[in-house]
Amino acid sequence: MFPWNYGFHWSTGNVLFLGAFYTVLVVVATTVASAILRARRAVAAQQTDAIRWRSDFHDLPPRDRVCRHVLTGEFQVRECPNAFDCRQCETHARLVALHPPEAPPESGEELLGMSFPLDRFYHRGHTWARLGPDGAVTIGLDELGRRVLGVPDAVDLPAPGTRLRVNGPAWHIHKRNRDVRVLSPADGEVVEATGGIGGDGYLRVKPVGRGFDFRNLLAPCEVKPWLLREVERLQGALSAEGVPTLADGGVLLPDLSTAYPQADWDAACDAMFLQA
Amino acid sequence: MRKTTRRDIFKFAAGSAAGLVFTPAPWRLITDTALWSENWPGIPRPARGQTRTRFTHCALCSAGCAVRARCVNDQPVSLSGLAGSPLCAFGLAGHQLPYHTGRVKTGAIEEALAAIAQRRSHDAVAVLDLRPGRTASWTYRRAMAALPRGFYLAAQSAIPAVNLDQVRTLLSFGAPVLDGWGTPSTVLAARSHFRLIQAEPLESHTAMLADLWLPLRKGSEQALALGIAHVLMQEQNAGASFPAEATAYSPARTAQLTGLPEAQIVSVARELAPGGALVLASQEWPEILQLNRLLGSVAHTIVGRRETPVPASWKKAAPVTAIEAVPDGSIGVLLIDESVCDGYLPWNAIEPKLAPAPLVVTFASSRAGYGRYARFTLPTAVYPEMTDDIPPALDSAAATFRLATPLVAAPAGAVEPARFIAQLAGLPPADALRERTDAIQSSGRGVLRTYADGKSIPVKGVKPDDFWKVLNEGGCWVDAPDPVEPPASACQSSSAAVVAMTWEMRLARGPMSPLLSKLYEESNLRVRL
Amino acid sequence: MTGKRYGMSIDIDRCTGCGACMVACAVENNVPPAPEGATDRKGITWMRVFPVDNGRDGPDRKSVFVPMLCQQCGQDAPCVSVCPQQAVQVDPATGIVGQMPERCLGCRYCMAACPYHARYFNWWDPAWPAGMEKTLNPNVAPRMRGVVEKCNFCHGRWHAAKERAVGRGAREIDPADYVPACVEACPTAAIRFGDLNDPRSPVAQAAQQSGSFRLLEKLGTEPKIYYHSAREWVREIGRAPAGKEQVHG
Amino acid sequence: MDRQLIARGVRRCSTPQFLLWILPWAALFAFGLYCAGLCLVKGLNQTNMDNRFAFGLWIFVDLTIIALGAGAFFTGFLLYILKLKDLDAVINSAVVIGFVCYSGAVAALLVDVGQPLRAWFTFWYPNVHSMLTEVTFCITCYLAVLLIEYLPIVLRNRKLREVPGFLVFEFELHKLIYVLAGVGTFLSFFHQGSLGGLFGVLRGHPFAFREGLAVWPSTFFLFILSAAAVGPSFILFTTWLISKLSGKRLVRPQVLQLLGRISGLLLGVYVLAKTVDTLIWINRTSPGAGFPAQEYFAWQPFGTWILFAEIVVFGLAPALILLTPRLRLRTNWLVSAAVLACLGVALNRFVMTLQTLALPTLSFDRYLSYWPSWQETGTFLAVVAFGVLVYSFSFRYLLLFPQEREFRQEPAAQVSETAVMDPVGRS
Repeated sequence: MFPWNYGFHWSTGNVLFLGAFYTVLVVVATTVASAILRARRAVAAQQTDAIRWRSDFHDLPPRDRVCRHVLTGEFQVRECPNAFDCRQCETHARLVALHPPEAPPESGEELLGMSFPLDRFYHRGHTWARLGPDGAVTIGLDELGRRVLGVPDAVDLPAPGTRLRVNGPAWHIHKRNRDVRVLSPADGEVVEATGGIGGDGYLRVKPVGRGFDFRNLLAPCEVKPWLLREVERLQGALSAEGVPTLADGGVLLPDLSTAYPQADWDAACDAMFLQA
Repeated sequence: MRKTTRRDIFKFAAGSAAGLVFTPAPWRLITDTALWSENWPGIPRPARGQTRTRFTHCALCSAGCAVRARCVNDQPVSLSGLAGSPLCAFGLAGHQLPYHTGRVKTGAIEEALAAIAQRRSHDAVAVLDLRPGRTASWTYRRAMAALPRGFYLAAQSAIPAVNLDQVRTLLSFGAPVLDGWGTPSTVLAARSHFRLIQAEPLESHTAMLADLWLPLRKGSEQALALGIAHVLMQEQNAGASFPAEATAYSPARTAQLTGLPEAQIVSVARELAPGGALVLASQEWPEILQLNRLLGSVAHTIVGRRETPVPASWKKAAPVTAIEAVPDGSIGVLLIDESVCDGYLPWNAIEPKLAPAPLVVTFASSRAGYGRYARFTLPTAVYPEMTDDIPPALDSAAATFRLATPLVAAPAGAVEPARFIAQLAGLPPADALRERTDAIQSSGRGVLRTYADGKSIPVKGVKPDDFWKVLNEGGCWVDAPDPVEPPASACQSSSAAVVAMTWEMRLARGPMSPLLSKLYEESNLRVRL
Repeated sequence: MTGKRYGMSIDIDRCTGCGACMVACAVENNVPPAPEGATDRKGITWMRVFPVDNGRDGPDRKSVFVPMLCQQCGQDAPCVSVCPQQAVQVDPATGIVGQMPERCLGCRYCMAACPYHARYFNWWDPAWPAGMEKTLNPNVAPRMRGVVEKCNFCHGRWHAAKERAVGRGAREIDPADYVPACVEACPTAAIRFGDLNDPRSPVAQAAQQSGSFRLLEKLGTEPKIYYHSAREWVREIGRAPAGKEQVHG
Repeated sequence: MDRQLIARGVRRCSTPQFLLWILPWAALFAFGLYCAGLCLVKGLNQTNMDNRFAFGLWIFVDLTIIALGAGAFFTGFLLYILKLKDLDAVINSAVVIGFVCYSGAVAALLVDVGQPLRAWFTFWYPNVHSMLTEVTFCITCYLAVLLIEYLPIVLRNRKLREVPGFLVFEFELHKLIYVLAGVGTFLSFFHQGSLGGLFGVLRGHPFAFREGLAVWPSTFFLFILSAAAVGPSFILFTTWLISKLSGKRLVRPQVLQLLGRISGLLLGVYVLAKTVDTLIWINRTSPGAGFPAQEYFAWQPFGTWILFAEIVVFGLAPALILLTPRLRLRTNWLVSAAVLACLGVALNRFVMTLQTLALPTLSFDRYLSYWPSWQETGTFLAVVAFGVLVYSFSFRYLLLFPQEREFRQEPAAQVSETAVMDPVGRS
């Protein structure tokens, strides 16, 4: 193995063979080492949450990863290449330029028996963000999300001053032995954690840097097609193993968390909160 | 202080494992395992030391081949023959015989003595000697003569010699001629000038090597002997000396009985006819002796041999009694010397001769032989621990005297059968071997051969002490040629001469070097019976 | 470099199958006795005598004994190139195919490679009956379990002869001084030993003799063991086997 | 109770049911470990191998499972290097199978050698001319690569990925996985080949000896080809089997058909090459060494039927089935052909190892038979049980078939769409 070992000759065979062996060793070691180094760097740069979301997103079923422009019918098939962060998406920018968002439909607030006020932007992980007059943003859970979770057993809110990032975890809700992480719709710093009591938002967030950018969130006109699809997904997740009825008379139950077996409900949470 | 969590323990373990790789410990351990595997525990390290060459004679059979022993620190580590006198496989591993796992190491010597003392006054005492013709045999005979009712039984009847130089055609009825019979050097030297015909049902080693193999039917050996006699009588008109029954064995009938072709029986008979024939067999069949007589072998290829001189005072010895001659149920005490073994008597021949509740004492190094029937098995030394002389080989026409001297010490507690029996009979304590060599020396006959320098010197000029010394250092006394032709009567029981122990018989009877397992278990050279 | 090429000639016509060579070999090379459960397929017999017949029955049956040992193939012996850790090597000075048990891993690839089945594996821990270890030859180290071993033309004897030659101040070993144990033990002198490169040596002459043959010559392994028989059918054993037998074993 | 460990979106049987499944395998594994321990402590006398049958069941098993495990390298190669994205559905399973096969083989090899403590000698004093050296180097390197490839799959476990370090490392490693796939392909190529070379170079056994290219006999290339051919077949078969055992849909049928097509294509090429090789061997190589080839098949029970079985029944037949699009569409045909192909490679390895050793080379040799001892069989069963256990745990706690989660929703969505949705939105 080494020139000083017994039986080593500087023959072609030896050199070729051991050369190949050492090359393999070096390549494998370099690969692993660079993965470790990059991982350390990523952890140091606090990219863990972003990576977790990317990893989650990668693990989502393809039908859950569709581009928002498929929902509106602009594409037949398209998978989101940016993990639901449209801020960098050129395609999105082009499409928005081509078809400027329509005015919100009048009946927008009541959809499928649920309240979806259009004074805010919705995130595909069932949160919303509403810009307040003071320039801070209120973040909350939408009605569908609330119905899926019911009344939380506990809520794990970030301390004021915590930095939130788009698609990073905003807060955690504990229910039925399960920890549901809720994705943040916006970048910012937590000012106040209201905890959803009273129904109007969980967090208040102030902008960091250049201010808020809501391009990644659904415009009011996209809410209805999105929501229709979401209910369909929810339906699929819940009745996969043969529990047929979703709702009484076609209307969503106010609290799904108590109406279904754990596995079904788990699947519903996964589908709604984009957890892989 | 922070509480130690499970996570900390994991971290510590992982860190230690990773850190350990950078210490010399694992690499040192790896190297050590290699060293350890080289000095695998339990592997003996051969002792080193002063190497010496010693000479002796192999006492495993009566061929008594000369042995050159390579000794390290007085422990023989290998044996070899001398130029022109090779050793057989048994002999080559002889120095390992003392370490046979089946060896008897202890025996109730005092109890045996007491038991014999109790019985000898009113019971007949017999000694069975498995290698007659030794000095020890003389001691037994003298001891039995000293007792009121003593018998000396020999496993073989008086042994004539075979003169292989004269043999031109050798017909063997299953005798292992090329497989342990005779002295290897003598047989192999003579092999080039005799034709070997082996009549044997199975393809033994000798049959494989014979010039002609007659695969006759099992149990038809006597029929073939008679059939050959029939042909000889018809063709030579010499039927007078042969029993009338041979006339009934026409070639056709013999062929039918033996399964051999008629023409082959005739041609074998014709091959034997011209003289220089010798017929051997694996059992004492009377037909064999008769066939030898018919062929004129007696006093030609089967010859009488002078006896090695014995002190005159020994002549008052018990005669050799055939087992058949002993009255049934008479032997109360049977002493068997199994320390060396050339032939044996089947137990069913001995049993009827024993008195009720007999006392059987055997001197042996293993329980494989008569030990099964004996009340006492007393341990003996084995070759090469023992001091014993070896009777002349059956293929030696001249008398010889050779000693097997110990190369290693006998274990404590080993009994010398001759000394034991001499004491029992109240013979005066004396070194019988020394007495005998003095007798040989004083006869002035023959020459003394020394192997170390390859010289032969006439005995006449040698002083008794030197004679004794040389014999103890591996020398050999060889008798001068007998000026008088021995009477034909000396060869009466000639067929006994040809009964030889096969390897398999030896294996069944006593310990062999553990290494011979190579031949029996680890190769298909020999099939263990 | 003297460039010797030690070889052997074995006269099958002279072999009596006495087994002395096998025993002498085992004594010389400290091969342990067969352990409990050993068979002729698991034993260690560097030298092994095979009874071989002409395949017929009755009076036409002929048999001979064929001593088999490592055939000491030429430079590229089948076992040398297969050993993964250079535990088998041909000594260029003697032509002897050497096996280093202390480097052997026990993978047995060399055994699979050897067409002569002349290699043996230590299936058991070597064990001698109590006391018998005193009779071991001090010139040869006993091997451990789990390694392969084979005939090396009594390398211990070669070493001793070399030492004696050096002691004498001689450059070369006296041919009479270096003789493997089996050669020495053979009662009929059927086995002879010597330098094949020396045209005067009896072995080199025997190799040229008519009736001389080697086993499986067509494989191109260049064995240095020459067999001899005057009989045609015996010489046939050097050829490849013919598949006429039934399964046994 | 172990629900937290099971991947989201898939369903697994209850813990007691799983334990019930594991228990017999664990018992078998424990028994096998005892057998292997006997062989290690008491020595190889515990086996029925002997000086003539120097290799036995273990080498045959090693060669076979390594050929079957070739699916790992070959799928990786197709997916990451040739970018056959469809195979993403089975790559995790392929890696686990590869890992199981290789680690099992290495473990068996370590029991098989007489002095396992000296295993590192091969690395320290390598004889580069030996095929076994090539095997040892490649097998250990590739096992390390497989371990590294297996690592991300483990780290993706629901519980483990909660640890940020694991998550990030897995993410970064996965980005570089194509490098490992490339190295793995290189190593496997030489490893499968050198396993073939192992017997192909045995000049002393003309039954196995083959001429070849440079230092590699033709078996070197045939082994690569056959391993690449049956690797996908084995993955196809195992996927189908696990699907049957677990009662779950794991991959889309198109994936299995793709695997079948790849397998069939390569098997076809292999059968052709094997036929040419056999003809050369019968007519030139073997007679050239003094061994007329027909003599090999005169020793019963291995007559010419074994050659026919190897090439036609277990080679040509599955190749044709897998290459026929109509038959490929039928699961029964597809799976049967895959099984035939796997059996074919096992037969080939059997012929190369055991038949080679059984055949006599000297005219006075006997034709030998060999039957493994219970200790040998036990050790082999330990390898099997080890594989089943590792795979079972992996299947339960790791996501081996990403498509499985989709099937959970797909059929249900189709059924319930109209029934429940309509009244809600439009009313």
